Amino acid sequence: MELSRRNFIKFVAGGAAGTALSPLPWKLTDDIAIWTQNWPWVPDPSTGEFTNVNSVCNLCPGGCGISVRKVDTRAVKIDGRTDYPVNPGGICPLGMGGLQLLYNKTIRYPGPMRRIGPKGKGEFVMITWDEALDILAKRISNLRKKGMPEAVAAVDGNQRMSTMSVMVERLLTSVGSPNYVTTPSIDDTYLISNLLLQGTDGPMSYDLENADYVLSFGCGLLEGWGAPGRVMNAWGLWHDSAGKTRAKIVQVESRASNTASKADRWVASRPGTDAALALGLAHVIIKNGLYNSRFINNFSFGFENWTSADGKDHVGFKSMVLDKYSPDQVAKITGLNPEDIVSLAKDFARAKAPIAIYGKGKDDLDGGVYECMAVHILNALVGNINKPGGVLINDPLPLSRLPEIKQDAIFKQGLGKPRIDQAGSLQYPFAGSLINNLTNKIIKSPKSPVDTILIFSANPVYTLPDGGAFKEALEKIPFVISFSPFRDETSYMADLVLPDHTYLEKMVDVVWPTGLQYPFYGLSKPVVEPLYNTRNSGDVIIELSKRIDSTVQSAFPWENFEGVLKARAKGLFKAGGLVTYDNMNPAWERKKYGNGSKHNYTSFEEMWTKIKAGGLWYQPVHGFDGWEGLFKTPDRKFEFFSKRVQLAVDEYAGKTTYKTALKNMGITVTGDQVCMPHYEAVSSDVNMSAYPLRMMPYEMINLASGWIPSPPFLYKTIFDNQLKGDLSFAAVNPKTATEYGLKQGDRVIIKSPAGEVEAGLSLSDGAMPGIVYLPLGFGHTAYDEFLRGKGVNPNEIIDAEKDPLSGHSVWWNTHVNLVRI
Amino acid sequence: MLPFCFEWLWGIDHIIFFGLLYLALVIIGLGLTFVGIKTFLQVVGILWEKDM
Amino acid sequence: MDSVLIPAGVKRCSLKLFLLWTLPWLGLLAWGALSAFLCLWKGLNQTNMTNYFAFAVWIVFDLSVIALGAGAFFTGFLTYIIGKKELKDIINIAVIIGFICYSGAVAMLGIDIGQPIRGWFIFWHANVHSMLTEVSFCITCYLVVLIIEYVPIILANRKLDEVPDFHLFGNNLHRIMAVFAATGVFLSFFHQGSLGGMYGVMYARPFAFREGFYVWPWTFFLFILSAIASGPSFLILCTKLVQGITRKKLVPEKAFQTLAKISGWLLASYMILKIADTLGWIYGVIPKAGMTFMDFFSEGPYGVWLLICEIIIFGIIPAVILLIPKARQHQGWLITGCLMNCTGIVLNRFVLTIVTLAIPVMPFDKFVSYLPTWQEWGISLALIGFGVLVVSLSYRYLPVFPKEAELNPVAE
Amino acid sequence: MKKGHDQGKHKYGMVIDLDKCTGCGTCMVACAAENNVSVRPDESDKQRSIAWMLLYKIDNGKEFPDTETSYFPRPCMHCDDNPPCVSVCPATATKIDYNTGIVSQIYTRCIGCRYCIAACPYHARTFNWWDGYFPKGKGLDRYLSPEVSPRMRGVVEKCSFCHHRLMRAKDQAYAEGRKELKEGEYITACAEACPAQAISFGDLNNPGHKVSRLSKSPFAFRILEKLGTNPKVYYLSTKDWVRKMADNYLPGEFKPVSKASASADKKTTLQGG
Repeated sequence: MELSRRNFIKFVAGGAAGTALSPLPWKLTDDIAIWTQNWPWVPDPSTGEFTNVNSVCNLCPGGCGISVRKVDTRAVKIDGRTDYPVNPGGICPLGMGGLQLLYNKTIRYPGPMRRIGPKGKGEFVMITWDEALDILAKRISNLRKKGMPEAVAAVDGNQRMSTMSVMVERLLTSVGSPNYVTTPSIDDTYLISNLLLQGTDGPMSYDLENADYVLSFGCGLLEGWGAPGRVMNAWGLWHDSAGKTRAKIVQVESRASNTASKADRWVASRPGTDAALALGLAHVIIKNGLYNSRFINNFSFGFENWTSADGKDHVGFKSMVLDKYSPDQVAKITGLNPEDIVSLAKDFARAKAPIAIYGKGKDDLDGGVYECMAVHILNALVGNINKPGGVLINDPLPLSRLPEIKQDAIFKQGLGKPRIDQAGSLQYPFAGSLINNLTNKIIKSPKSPVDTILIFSANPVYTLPDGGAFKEALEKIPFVISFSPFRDETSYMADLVLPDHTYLEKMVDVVWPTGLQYPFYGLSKPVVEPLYNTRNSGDVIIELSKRIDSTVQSAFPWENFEGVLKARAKGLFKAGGLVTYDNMNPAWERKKYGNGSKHNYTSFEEMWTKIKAGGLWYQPVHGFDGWEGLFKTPDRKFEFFSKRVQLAVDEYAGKTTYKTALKNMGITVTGDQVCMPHYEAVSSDVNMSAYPLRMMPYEMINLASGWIPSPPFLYKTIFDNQLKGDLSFAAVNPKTATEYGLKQGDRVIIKSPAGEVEAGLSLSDGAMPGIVYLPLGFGHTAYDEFLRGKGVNPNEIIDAEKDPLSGHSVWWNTHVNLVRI
Repeated sequence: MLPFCFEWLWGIDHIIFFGLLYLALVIIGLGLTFVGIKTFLQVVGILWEKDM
Repeated sequence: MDSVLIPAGVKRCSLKLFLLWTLPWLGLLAWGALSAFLCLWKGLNQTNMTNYFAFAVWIVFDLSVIALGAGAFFTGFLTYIIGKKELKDIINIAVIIGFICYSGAVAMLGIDIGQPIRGWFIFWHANVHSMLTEVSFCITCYLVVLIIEYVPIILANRKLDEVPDFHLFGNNLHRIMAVFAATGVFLSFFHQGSLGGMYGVMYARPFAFREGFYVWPWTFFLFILSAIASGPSFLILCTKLVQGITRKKLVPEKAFQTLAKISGWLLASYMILKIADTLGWIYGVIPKAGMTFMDFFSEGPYGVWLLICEIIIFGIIPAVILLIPKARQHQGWLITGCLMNCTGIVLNRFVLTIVTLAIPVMPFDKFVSYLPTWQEWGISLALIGFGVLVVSLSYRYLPVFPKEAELNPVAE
Repeated sequence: MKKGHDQGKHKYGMVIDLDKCTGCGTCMVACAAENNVSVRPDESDKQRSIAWMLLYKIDNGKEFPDTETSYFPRPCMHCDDNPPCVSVCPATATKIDYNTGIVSQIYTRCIGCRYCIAACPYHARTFNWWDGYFPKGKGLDRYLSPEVSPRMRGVVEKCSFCHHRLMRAKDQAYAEGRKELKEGEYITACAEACPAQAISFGDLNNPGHKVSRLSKSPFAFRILEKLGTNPKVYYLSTKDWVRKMADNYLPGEFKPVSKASASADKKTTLQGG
């Protein structure tokens, strides 16, 4: 007994000592420590050979050059290209996050899909491309057989003039439907005002880099306006203390956006009064004789009072402005001080290279035509058109036209029918397409006039500022086809999804980024092999045409999309341009043609290979400075008084009465003013006492609000007074908040005639009193856990008016009320 | 911690720090061993008369 | 039925009652165990700690219990090295409390770090310039010492004591206890100090930063002093508590008085230095950082009142109470004094951890607030449950209080 | 014990021109993409989300329409000589290399005690409260770069001045038989990505480099300079209110840089609303 216990104790003690001294415990401790350093659930990226593939980003029409770093077949990083004219080096946050769009499986369609669940639920089954194309082709050819090809419609989100958009329009035309509509873009506004003032059909070309005074009317220069890579680079140049004299930047905007805050001068005028302000500045400039008389006298029309052929006297722009837009009158409209308007006008007119630019935030949406014209007039007054740092006049990119389409009976009959959206009609003579009209027509009519709608590179259900009307329309349209590669809100409504490649998997062109001042053509190339069973929509259209019928097929004689790209690029070869870029030699530096425009190719094929390799074709900014034969208006002059408008109004008036014509066109003034840029107060029949405040959506460079979803990376850059958890915040001025007894962080319902959304309240002195600012880009109902249900989408409550003359939607002026929860 | 571990520096700070540390450990260790051995010897009855 | 284990000549409550008493504390332990499991399994996202509040309630608890646990080494020091006989009657409970505080603290630290399994890197890849390294080394070593000091007490259990080997071992251990005590004192001094140093060296955090002597900022010495000032008070409180619960006199009053007196003197001297340090900080460190004293309290719930509480209400007042013999002989005042003393020290540790981290340094940075999750509370409170259980068990089965039998003769 | 840096060969640093900075956040995204920083479904909890490069938005506190905002892009300051975080790390998991000035963080060594986070006044260090978010089958792990090891839960991470890019550049130079790097061969991802060229990166010890010129500009300053952390990240701004934001000043202590700056600083806003 004694012994055994003692032995037992000895044994225990010895055992303990033994293990402690043995390496075992130490080895184990070490091993599990090593295990924590290689946890199986911590990803371990495979390595391999590193390569860089040059391409072009086309997440927006900006067309920045990108260089994608690859490890074997994986793309691991996107960087900006320094050997690219648009964006020397940098890119925007969206482009930087692109790989998350490519590789996030849960937001992409792995192949063609047929809907099985109810519309909007996003329940699909995968089918083969054969089935998918057959279903669609049958549907279209049946409509053609039935003699109602116009029941086919398409919504196209591709950039204007890009080969994809040409293909889509061509498909519709060849099928015989006039109902090709595009998603809104400022480019429409630019095109119209250029046409009316200058008679030119080229893109708006702002020579920003060479300007020394930039007067921006609402352009979100730092919010993603134009080509972000290019504009932000310009911003760097303007503020480079080492470089040339710093340019002065003036921002006209109601909210302290990044642009307004970072500008040298922030002009906080009431939203929608840009035209008044511009004309007020014109008033001062004219009154003080600060305008360029050489330009005015020799190259403009309608400045002074004039008498028309029929002997009628007409008021000139000068007398209109002097009479109606004195600083005091304008001050009343804009809420600014008269003195400030005067000083602003003088600063502008006295600058060496001043430029007045017009926009609305990112320019993903329309602007006002009269506003745009009024702003552009300022450039005319100081004669800064086709001059360094001014507005340049360019022809459209010299791309070859595609061969004429063979016309058959169905074709003629279909195209004979009026567009459902009335674009180009007497009422909307200048509009190219009016998607809101289409929507309303479909909603209003008992049976949808559209039977089959094809949606390309667009997510209108989410992006259209129409209070959710487009979604309602889709509910009514019998057959909806989406070509989106992403599981977005619109494709959730689709009966058939024919997923496109993402931008890193396909070859597609970028045609003249918005606002760029020199001819530019970018060509992206596949950076990685397509990850899933998707197809380039261009190829799909060609394949589809084959299956519809021979007439339609005859419109697409190419075997693939690249064939079409090449066919159009022929024109570039004729025009001759550079296909390589040396960043010592910026494309915007004018060198009297000296800019090495001697190109380094001899045959088209050679040029094409080089374009494919470098992803770019451009002509350096043209150096000539002269106004001879620039303008293509009826009388070859810059028209302060637009004869085109006059004709249009008269024609329409001929059909009805002058009054109703103006009324339907949304014009409140009469007489000669109608044909001149003037200020139109936003009309609205909303009961102001019920909706005393106004809601303006605002855009951010670091949040995608277009059809491309935000890469999750971007949410790291969003501040927690913009999004917290699932609550997005409306920015409101503290004064306004106290008026309504609201305080920082309150949850509120924002009510408009079109609906209501819930948001948090974030007090900000950067917000104009009386206005509620809601961020665009939140409130997705599709995609995955990163985006779904985060915040609200202001578009849902936007109740848009119509812009005079163009009929575009006025999306930035919704009357709302705040209710605390 | 030990001279053959790569953080080890023959710097004054290391020597002081670890010097004191090891000193403490040694004292504790020796103390325990002493008590252990003493007890053992007492138990088996050699040396030390059991004082209890 | 467990009577065989109960020390001879003393009375204990029935086993049933005892088990009943342990229930709530076991409950706390269970809560703590669950929390610990979650934190280890899912990670520290189970807490409300953030990149602003990198240290939180756990560290406050750690610092506090370690300060209060200082009673152990200091009483040991007084008993074995200075040779204050009367403290022999209280040294056991002192050791036990020390053991509880330190083992608890070490356990909490184990959960507090993001990679517990790599905890030993502190030793293996030690960075000798880090106060935290010093802390870890000393605490671990001192915990060993405490165990060594605790062992004889356990071996003195009636049943174990029957085993001659144990008996001998315990005795022998007890004989050279002075050696261990001395080592313990050395170790404790250093880790108490380096705990304070941890904050004093953060020179980019003006709220915590202090000038100092050689590598040691003043907080190093202040922490030692405040620990040994509050330790004895805590010891008094705990013992009084045990006496209250057991409704017995377990320790002669003399022991309490000695401790109280010492505690008082130390607290007084600590206060003088603390005030000097605070002034030096206000007129030295803060202006150098471009701030004024009041800047720290411009936002958030923490205000000057914290300092006033810490220094005047829970510093000077208890010092005075404990220094006046008449006052400390009065039970009520004695308890109050000790209580306030301990509160003051806990407050000090709280301010140095939480407030330091809560106050933004960059002018454009913002004040963020923090509230612990139930997991954090669980682990913190488990420490208390653990403590009560250990004391209860020790009291029931071990001759913790040598004088108990004599003070409470069991009526036959 | 306290080693100075001056004997160091290179001293890589950054200069950020706040007049050029547009607050677009590309630097943050570029950084996260370059360094395999995990993105969680909810990134709105800013106290817990991980960002090596972080944008701070500041404003001049004036009322509409005189209010003005600006941004502070904040990478790790890579404090020189004796960084507050390095000396406190118990496990030597973070070090400063005196030949480059780069303050490194060894994730596999870090035990997650977060002492360094407490010691850093810039909040440049963030803790991995969760495991990285790369759900199986989602495919997001496909863009991870093998040059930067993804972090595990429970460790601290921070900006490394894209140390792997230095390695890359060195290899390149070595392959071309060069010992020294040319200016611009090694720059951080944020500097490369900035669309406004607001961020310059280079060797502060090399007078030829842009950064060492800019860092001596009268408009140059650093955040919390007074604390003696000696950051290697400089900022430029002609606006006094912005410069004043960068450090704590006793009343009357702040000195506007110069008349020139004062005029450049004057921003006029026209009354509206």
